[in-house]
Amino acid sequence: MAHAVEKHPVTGIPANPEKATLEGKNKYVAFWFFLGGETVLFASLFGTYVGLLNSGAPEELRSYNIFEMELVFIMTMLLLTSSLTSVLAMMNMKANNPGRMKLWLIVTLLLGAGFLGAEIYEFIHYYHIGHTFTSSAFGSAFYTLVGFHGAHVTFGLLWITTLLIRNWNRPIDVYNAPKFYVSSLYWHFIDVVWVFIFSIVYLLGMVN
Amino acid sequence: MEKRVMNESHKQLELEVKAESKREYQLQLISFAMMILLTFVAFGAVYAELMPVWAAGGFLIILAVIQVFLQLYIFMHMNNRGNTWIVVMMWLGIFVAIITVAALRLLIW
Amino acid sequence: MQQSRKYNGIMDWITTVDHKKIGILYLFSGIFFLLLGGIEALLIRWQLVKPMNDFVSGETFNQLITMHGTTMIFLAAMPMLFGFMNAVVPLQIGARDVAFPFINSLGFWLFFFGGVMLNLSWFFGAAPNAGWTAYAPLSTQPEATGVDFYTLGLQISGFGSLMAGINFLVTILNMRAPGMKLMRMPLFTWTTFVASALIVFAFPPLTVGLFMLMFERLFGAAYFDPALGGNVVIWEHLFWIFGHPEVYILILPAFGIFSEIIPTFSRKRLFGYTTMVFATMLIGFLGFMVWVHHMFTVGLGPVANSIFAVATMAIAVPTGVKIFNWLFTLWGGQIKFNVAMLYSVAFIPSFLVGGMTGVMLSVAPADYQYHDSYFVVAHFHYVIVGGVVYGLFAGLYYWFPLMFGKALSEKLGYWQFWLFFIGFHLTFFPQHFLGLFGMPRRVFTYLDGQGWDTLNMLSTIGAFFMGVSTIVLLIAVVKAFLSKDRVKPDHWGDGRTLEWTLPVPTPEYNFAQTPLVKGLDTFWLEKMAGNKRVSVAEEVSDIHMPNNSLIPFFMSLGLFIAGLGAIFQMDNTVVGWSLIGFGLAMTFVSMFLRSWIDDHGYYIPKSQVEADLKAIREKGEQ
Amino acid sequence: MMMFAVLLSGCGQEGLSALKPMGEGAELQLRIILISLAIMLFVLIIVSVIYVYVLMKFRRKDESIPKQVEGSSTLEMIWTVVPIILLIILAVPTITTTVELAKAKEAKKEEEINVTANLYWWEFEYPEAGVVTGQELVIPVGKRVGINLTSKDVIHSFWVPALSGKTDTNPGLDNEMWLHANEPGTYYGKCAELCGPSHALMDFKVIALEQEEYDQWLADMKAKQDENGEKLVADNTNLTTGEEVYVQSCLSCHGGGKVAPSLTNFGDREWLAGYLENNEDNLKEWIRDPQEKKQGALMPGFNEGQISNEELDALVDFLYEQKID
Ligand code: HEA
Ligand code: HEA
Ligand SMILES: [Cu+2]
Repeated sequence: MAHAVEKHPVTGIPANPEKATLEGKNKYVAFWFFLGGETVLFASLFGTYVGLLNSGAPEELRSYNIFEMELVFIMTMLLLTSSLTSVLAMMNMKANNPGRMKLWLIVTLLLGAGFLGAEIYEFIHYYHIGHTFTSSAFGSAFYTLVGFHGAHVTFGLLWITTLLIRNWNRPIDVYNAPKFYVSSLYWHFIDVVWVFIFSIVYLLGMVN
Repeated sequence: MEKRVMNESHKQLELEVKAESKREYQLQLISFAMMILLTFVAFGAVYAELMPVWAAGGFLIILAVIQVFLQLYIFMHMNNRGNTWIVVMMWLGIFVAIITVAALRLLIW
Repeated sequence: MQQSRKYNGIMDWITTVDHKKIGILYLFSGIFFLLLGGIEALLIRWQLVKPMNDFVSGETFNQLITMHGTTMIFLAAMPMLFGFMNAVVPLQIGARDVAFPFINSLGFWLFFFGGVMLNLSWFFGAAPNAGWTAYAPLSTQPEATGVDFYTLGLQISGFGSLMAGINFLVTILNMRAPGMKLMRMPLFTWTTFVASALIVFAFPPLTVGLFMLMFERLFGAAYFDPALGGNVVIWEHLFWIFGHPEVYILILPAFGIFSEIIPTFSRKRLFGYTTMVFATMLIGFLGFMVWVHHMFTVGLGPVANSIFAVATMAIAVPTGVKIFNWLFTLWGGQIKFNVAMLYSVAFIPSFLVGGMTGVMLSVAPADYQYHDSYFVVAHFHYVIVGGVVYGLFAGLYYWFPLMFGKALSEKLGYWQFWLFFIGFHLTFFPQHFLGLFGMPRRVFTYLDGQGWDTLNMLSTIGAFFMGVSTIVLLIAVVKAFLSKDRVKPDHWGDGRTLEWTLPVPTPEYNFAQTPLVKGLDTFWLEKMAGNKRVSVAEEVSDIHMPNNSLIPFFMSLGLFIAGLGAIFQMDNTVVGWSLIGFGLAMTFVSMFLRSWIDDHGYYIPKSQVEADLKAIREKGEQ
Repeated sequence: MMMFAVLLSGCGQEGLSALKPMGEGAELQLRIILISLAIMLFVLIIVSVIYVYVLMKFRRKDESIPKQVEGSSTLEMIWTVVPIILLIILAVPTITTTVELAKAKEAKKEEEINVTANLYWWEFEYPEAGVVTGQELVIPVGKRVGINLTSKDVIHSFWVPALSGKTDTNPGLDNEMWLHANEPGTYYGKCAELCGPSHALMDFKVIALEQEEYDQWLADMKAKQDENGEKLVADNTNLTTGEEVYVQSCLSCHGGGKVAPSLTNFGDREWLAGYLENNEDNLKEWIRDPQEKKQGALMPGFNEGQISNEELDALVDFLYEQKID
């Protein structure tokens, strides 16, 4: 497989190492299709959420009384920036700069971990004021949607960490580039979902 | 002599690669700046209570949609050459997603 | 270069990543579940043979129908179709394997353990009893513990289906032999492609719905609990947004099978190939816009009902195009009636009746009468049995020689066909009238004197005809395995597509040399041009192969154990949560190992391939 | 089409079959069933003719290779356009009928009844008159009666095939429909959504009365329920044995808006528990062990320790006295 691939004279690896081999291309396409499915998955969660918005919750536990803008804004910035750093990592991967790729990936991980920490803090806060998974249909729908997203973030962190450790001492090649690349697609998708979460769940929820 | 030509053309290539990657870099940065901007507008509008309630939904969703397309098309390069089927499948996914949300919003009383 | 990792015997089957073997695994697991679901059907029919029968209780009856429907759809029909897709599609497109052999194996084991999980419920006190549709809040009643097995079993096997779907999509897009343009692909490959796309979009709503049902049952969430602001219609939407495309996931590959068999035994190319392809896509697309026709009586209002009624009717158009194209493929052909062809020909009128009752159901105001009555039961068995099951049987007779190197007895096959054909119509035709005479479905019994007795009796007799027919089929399969007659390549002599160019048994790398495809039905074209062999696109060379792996088995087993744990934590928290922890750990460690250990596969050396080729040619087989 | 109408309506049980409509709703529905059936038969005949011809004519006779036909755009055009036309013909009455059947609001102005489904029994409330009854829905003939539907527990579905198609009763949500009967009579009703082990036994009856009789019935019911509330017993002093048992054992559950059906007119009812003949033996067996007759029923059984045989006799007598005429 690898022998058929033409290397770029400057970078020393193929121009698009993530899809230079058939295996890589398969992975790339398959992962996009998977994201197509994930789109519908999150749509189902969003649909349920908007269907049950504030349903069954007492006035003081309704969206416009519990959501706080500051925290959501910080979380949004963290995740949005991590999407950019993930792009930078991939650009460095294509340019065959393993060092800088790793650096940007670590930054991505840190930002993601910060996001996750903030989310956990947020959930604990809600728990204390009585907005829980079982307190109302609204609570169930909220935690399911946002929690599914949080679970995706967690999985993404674990995945990228594993990739980093495994390939720490290896050069970038057509075998590991697709792995890095699809994990970064995954990470962007997490951000895509978050954009809708902050717009529809939080901001719209605050508008009353 | 030959070697020098080789070197020359290699340098040329290197320059091209650099320029290309710079263009790419700028594109990504610009789109990031736009995302940040859109986010600020969304948060700001809600914070300052600039919109009437009925218009908020549409407005926020439009901003979100623009931002998401920046992600998909620029950060994720969905539109790359050879990605026809990827684009088709993503759009079908978006289509199913829209009718799903619409149904769960409109058809449950 | 790495060495190949090989196992023998049962370990070979557990670790295999060869699509041909995985196809066989799917096929036989599917047949096994078909028998289970069939036995459940016979018990259902036996209970209904006469009014006020007390063969089983209402509770047991509800478990029987739920398990019958769920088993048949998820564990029999879909897996058997996956079996044929695996066995045939890579061969039809001239590929050496699917795009993701490892994922392929994982998909199978997830399905398998999901199926086992679902059926374990019989041994743990109670099977799910809320219908295959599991409407909340019936399904969220605390005492309906069987539903836990439903949510987790379907969840696990659903992941398997999603993986299989993505795998086929990528295989078909990326793995085609040179010259195999999209519009030269055999129809079975096309329908597999579209059905796979439907899987990718239809299963996520089910996944979400099942998660919600599970969270509500096990962890006290309240999506469907009106007391806490929940809404019971949400589950119905999620289920049917999945459920309607699901029926096309079943029927489209069956259409594909008929589109292979009918041209083959008419010796004519498929009439209107291009429209057939577009009709398939259109059916798939429209399939996402009609789910509310299962919910006409829910009370969504006249506007929603009218829109979805008309959208539903629209599907009749592309389906009709297909029916007529098949008829005109037969027109002017040289029709040979073997068993595979008999099933294909019998399919047309049977499915037509089912499709027509489908359009009648789509008339919303009329559906207020039909809904949840035996008329619906009649409709969907006409399309599912008369369409999907006929397709599976046809495919079985048609591809059995390819998959196993032996042929099923045609003589037994005729018996099997006629018994099934008669039994099928006898069972389900009277049910149309039962529905119109006011008999609701899912009733465990009925009072005397409502005018339903004779028709129910006929229906039960018919079911037993099908039972006998199934036994004949089993005999035919066993007989074929015991027989010593091996078949030659192109067993039917009329083969048109690439799978028939291969030697039997097919070597693990399928094609010694990747074929060069020259048009639609390339094998037929070559035959007509007087060539014995299809052209090839490459020299003989080393062939790269994936390694067998135990990881998929353990990944699935882990989820299975965690699922059981989730169910048990209701009764015994400690045992339950330790099982959850242990199972998830097994899955995650397996996933971790998969990404940690590099697996580059191995190469079959050129010399080996050449030797195989020589041996085959000496036998004069190719 | 006429022939088929005759053929079909020849079958099925009077008062139950959707093919023998006894009210406007079912008539509208049968009409559109027949329209769609006619279109389907037209298609069936065309396909059958081609099918039979092809199978007779083109059996394999020799080993020759037939002409490989690619397709025909004319033909394919025909079998795309003709079905579209047929479906448009079908879609128009579909929409108009859907709209007609949805006119519950107007009907409600005339007459309004609330239907509440419960695990295996039905409650019918006449909000105007303030009357509650169970298992047997009494309606006036000759006009559309507006019906509100909901459920107390799981989803059920309200179906009276001879009068009209079904509408689901969803817990936590309200639905509406209208019901119309041409003539006085008894019509069979079914629960049409799986609701548990005794789903099959959740039958009810619709009794259509002439307007005057209906008014009379309603007035009598009202009188009785007004006078005694839902208690059936005047006061707590001087109770007969039957009354006493009733007050002790039954009252906490039975009655309008409670968890079990009102018994105000129990003695008039032809059926017990919706599907059994309403006689003493059945009633006694029912009180002793309801689950035996309806698996999953919520009513507890009363053994001899709780209600002795004599008390049971008295209770049964008392219950059969509960009549309104
Ligand atoms: C393989 C499975 C399969 C297939 C292919 C279909 C095909 C169709 N189905 Fe069916 N359906 C089911 C499986 C299937 N269905 C199941 C399992 C249920 C019940 C689930 C449950 O509740 O448990 C169900 C229920 C169901 C309902 C809900 C009934 C109810 O519960 O009240 C409806 C309503 O519209 C419906 C409609 C249709 C239609 C219009 C088609 C169409 O696709 C049919 C199209 C085909 C034709 C029409 C024939 C050929 C066409 C021509 C020759 C052209 C000319 C024709 C005309 C102009 C009419 N189906
Ligand atoms: C792929 C789908 C599929 C298939 C193939 C079938 C096949 C059959 N179905 Fe099923 N059916 C459904 C899907 C399917 N069904 C669904 C989804 C429901 C709805 C469930 C619900 O309401 O939730 C349903 C409901 C359903 C009902 C209605 C129950 C009710 O509402 O109360 C009935 C009743 O007659 C029925 C009958 C049959 C019969 C007689 C067959 C026959 O065709 C079966 C023929 C097969 C056999 C008879 C096998 C015999 C096996 C042997 C003889 C074993 C030999 C033994 C060994 C050697 C081990 N089915
Ligand atoms: Cu459907």
